Amino acid sequence: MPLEISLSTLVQIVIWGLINGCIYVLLASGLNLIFGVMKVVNFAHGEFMILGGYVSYWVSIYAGLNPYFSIFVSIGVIGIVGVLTERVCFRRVLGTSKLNEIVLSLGLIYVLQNAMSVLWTDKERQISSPFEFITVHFEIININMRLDLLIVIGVTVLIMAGFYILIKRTKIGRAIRATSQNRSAAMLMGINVEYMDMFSFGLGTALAATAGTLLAILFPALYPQAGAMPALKAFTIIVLGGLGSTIGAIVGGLAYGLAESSAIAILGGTWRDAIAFAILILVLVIRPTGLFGEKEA
Amino acid sequence: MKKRTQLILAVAIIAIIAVSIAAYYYLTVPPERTIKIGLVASLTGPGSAEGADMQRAAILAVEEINAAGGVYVSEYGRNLTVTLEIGDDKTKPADGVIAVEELIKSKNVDVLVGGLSSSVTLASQVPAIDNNVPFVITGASTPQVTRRTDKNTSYMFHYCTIIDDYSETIVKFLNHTVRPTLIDEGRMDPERNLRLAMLVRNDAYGIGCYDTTVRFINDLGLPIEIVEYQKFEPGATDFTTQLTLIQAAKPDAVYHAGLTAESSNLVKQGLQNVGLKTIYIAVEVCQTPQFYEILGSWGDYQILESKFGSKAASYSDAVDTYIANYMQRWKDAQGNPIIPGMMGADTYDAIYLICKAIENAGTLDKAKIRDEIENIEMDQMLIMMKNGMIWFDQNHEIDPISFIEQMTWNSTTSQLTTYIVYPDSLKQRDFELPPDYENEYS
Amino acid sequence: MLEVDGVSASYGNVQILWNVSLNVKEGEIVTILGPNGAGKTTLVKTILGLLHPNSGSIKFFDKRIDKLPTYKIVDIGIVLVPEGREIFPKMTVYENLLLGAYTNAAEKNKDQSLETIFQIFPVLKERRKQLAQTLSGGEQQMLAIARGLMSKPKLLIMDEPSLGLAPMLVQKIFNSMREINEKGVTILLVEQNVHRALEIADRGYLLEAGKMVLSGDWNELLANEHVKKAYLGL
Amino acid sequence: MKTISNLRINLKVPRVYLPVLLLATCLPIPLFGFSSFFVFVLTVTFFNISYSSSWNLLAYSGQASFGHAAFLGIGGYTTAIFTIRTSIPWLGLLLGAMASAFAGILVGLTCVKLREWFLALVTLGFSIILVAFTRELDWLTGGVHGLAVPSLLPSVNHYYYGMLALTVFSIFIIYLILKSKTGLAFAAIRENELEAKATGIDVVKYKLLAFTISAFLAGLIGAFYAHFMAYINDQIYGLDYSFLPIIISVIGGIGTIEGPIIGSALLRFISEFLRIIEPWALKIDPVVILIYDKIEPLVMGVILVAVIILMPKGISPWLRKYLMPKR
Repeated sequence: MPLEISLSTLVQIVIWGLINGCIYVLLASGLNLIFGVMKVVNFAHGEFMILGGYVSYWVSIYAGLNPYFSIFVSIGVIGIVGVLTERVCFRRVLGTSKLNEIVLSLGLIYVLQNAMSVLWTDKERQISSPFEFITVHFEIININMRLDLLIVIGVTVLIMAGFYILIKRTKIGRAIRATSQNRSAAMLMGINVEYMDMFSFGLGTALAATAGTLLAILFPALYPQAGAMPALKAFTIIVLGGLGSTIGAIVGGLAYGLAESSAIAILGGTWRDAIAFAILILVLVIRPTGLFGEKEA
Repeated sequence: MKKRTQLILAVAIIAIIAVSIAAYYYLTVPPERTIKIGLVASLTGPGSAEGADMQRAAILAVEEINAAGGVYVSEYGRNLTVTLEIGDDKTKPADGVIAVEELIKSKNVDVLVGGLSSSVTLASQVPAIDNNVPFVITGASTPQVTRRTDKNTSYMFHYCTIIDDYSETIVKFLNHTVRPTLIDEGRMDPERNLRLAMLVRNDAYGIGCYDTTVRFINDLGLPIEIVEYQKFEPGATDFTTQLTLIQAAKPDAVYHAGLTAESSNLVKQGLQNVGLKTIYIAVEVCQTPQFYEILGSWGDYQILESKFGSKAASYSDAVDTYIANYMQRWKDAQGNPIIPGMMGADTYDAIYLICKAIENAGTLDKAKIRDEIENIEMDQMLIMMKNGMIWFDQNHEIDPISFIEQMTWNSTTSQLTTYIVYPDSLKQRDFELPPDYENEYS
Repeated sequence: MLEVDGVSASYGNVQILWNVSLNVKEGEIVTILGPNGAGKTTLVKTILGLLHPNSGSIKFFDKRIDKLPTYKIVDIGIVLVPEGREIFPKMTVYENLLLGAYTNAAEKNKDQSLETIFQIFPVLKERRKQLAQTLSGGEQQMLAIARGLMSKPKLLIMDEPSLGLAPMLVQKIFNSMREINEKGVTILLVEQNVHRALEIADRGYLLEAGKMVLSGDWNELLANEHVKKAYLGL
Repeated sequence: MKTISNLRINLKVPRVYLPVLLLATCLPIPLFGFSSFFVFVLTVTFFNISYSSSWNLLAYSGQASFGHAAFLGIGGYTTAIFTIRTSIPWLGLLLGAMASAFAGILVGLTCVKLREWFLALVTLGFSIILVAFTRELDWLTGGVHGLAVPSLLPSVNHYYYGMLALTVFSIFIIYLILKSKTGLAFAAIRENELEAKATGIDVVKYKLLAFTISAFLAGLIGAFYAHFMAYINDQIYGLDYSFLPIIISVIGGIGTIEGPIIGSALLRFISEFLRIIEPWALKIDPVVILIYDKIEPLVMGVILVAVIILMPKGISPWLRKYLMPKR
């Protein structure tokens, strides 16, 4: 069956892969930023994503705001939630032991997931977009595409460009990179590294919030448990793409989106979740530090 | 010294809680004998929409029965009231077992009713089997619940359409109605088979739907072929890749088997994201308010197999009364009436039939109740039966009529309504192809 | 300007410094000598607030700084060029230098500082667009010193700047140190290389096993028997 | 011989009386005519204790598995498949434990060189991959239909004693290991792997050993649990089962014998307390039933976060200070 796939089908599968990839890029970039600066793996990252989706959902319903603009509200709210989480939870266990940090994020998964369930039940929701009924036709490959798909890709590109500029071109971006490359040297430069922790955590969760909003516009994927798996996959992506590498997270996210949709197409839906981990284990068996990871001193 | 006080306090609190928990289990004796019916439903997890409907229907049935004076049980020489105990299986097997254990052993129920997801029910029925508690299963569609061979299922009854029924009705409808319509409208070569694609939930229910479809097509020798078969994981929200592959196979119709949220979303995504403009056929599990709500105008012209038409124009007086009572009793947070679903209708019937059986038995002895359920004969209620009577066959299954509804979008009320288009005996309207329907002639 | 008074410090349960005192006056080059593991690096870390003392006080221009976080200490004008250089490997030379001018005061003068620094270390100007990790060891050391100078420090502390460098480069770096001092920057130099350190220093301290055992002018130290025996091999 | 002499020494120590007291309380419970649901619930608690203990042993060697459910499930599926096909009772338990131990060696081999978070991901990934295989290999595992597991024992009271025995057995084994040289090596590796290597400890060997024993115990417990629940499907590999022992052990006290007991007891307290007040809660607002089951994990999550922040070593050291006189 996969052998006789026509061009338009192939193109469509690639597009689904890229669109899912966009979500993974946003999620992985945020996770990567937090890991780079704090050397903490926040397994609860996906819950911030879903929380961000909920914020946009309620804002678009109660304030009647276009969901693409409610992303900004979501970024702000989740950014602050992220900052508070760092301040109240992560800062206190930072450096005590890796296990504590990992289990703390596990605890946050439980708290956030179930708090969302208690507040909004497990019902699956989808943010309705004003462009819901508009489709665009591409003559050359003869496919119809929902306009929202194109907008989502566009928004992701814009946000990632903004993120890239912030990291590469601004003073605070430099400070963030300095902190992630050499924490004690960064302190000696006069950088307040605790502030950088807070800022990167907030920025990382804000990126997750945009991922959550875009996801909820495309799919009815807004329910409290929906974030757990994507966050784990995002982590495998940054392991493969090189912990701390901004480009690695982008390329890895897109590549993984493609891998996942091809896995569904070729192997079947059962393998959707398994494929990420299969790749991860294979890679780690060969290179215990990750595909592009560096040996630690 | 202060810390020691803290500790003593903590230990004291823990001890008090421990003692009270133990005492609770030790001392709880029911104050007065009532008929205790235990409802097993998924109130949380992926099956919560259907579970909530079962709960509402069960409460309604119990309230009606009690309002009418309860059930006369000759052993007690008086009418007993019915109390409903609810156990949440959380749509997970292990939690289902715990819920049923609790209903049987802690709440001391006389009879069980409910059970939604097939795989959950296969697990949660085990304590009922082991403790010889009659269990009228109203949700799980796998025939295994009464036909499994590893356990004695003599206390299990299946008041529900089974997967075989879904598929039988659907393939017959495809052959009897859809294929001729396509040929009449010049949409397909009369010489070729009808091209059917299937997209099912990767669990006992979904895969069962596929297996039985294949079986019926072969057994009945129908000119239908399955051109694409895709699965999705329970709880999935993104069906685009599977739908794209289905689109590539150029089907005339898509038969999809999922729970409410999955099915409605996959139809929406097929039309909206993928642009697969075809006929989508859902099965009766989706007969819930949420299904219509999510679909909205995307549901226009789409198909639902069912045996309880909550939105269809009146086809049975009992159903009309039930819908009116239900909507009177249940309103959502905004005060709008909630529309009943199919699983609730099953459960509602089942509670009446259980009470009838208890009345016949004249006792609350579980074995006697079981015998009376096995031999029950009463008029059909909400679910229409092939011979108009409720009775169980040798497999402890019923023989219901299921039908096909087509949805239409009413843009003035912004609501979906449905009409029965198959079988002819119940037909309210003719089946129509969607205006933007696309397929290949040859 | 810097007064360290009776400082004790420890890592976890292990005490490293015992009642250490020293002072540095404006315009001086002061050196702290001592063998490996004497606690020199711990001492500078304590001054910079990377480690907080158990007891004793550290004053800078008569203000207590021993409870301040590192970034505030940097802000008031103490800069450390750390041992092992500790540059940011995946950033360009230019970005590294900009980070040196991170504090607000330094940022205002960053163009002027850059000019001065490129005068002292012309090689950095050539390589300013390269990633720092591609520089040679000596160039990295220069970058570390230059980066320290970017923040217009009042006091520049250098921890083992000559470690692992070829003698030629060491000479170059010590020359630049004098140049920096002449531009009005006070220098506290931590060194194992007693000879060279005392060549440029006004005064020196000798730290052994976490205790200050000796202090004095460069000529006094050079004349000391213990120093002669243990460090100069005479 | 060594074990016996160990025992005799320990009898002199007061701390031995607490476990004995605990055991003495647990033994007669089914005889006292408690509702059999209470017995059932306690059996589940014993399962929690023993399963968490097996995880805790692995954590004691510095390796935190995030997919421990893999071992539970392998044990369960092995015994289910074996018992269904051959109708030989009991042997499946051992086979399940051995299959799981074998899987433990395999996973351990992949994991010995990995950092904490990689290890967490690989173990988690292993259980997720198992889900896919279980669903696909339906000729063997029953696929999505799951398997009905034949009963080993006639009643819940029997299972109660079975699970209790298994729990005592696991804890005793773990106790012996922790008191032995092996336990010392585990602790050394956890504290500092490089230093441990430097002092001549064969790190790879001991890490693998920890994986094997832990997986063996988890497999054994999973096998018995499958018979107890009488049904198994791929949800046994789910995140719920993987995270359960982590939560219990961390709250109770990671790397301690009593940690899982304390954690499980706390979980049970909360759970039963909520179950008992449920009717009252529903009287106040019937809508509560839709979210009621989320309150328990929410409370556990909050406790977990609070414990990590406020007492990173768990409740156990705090209790120990008062309850267990120092030797």
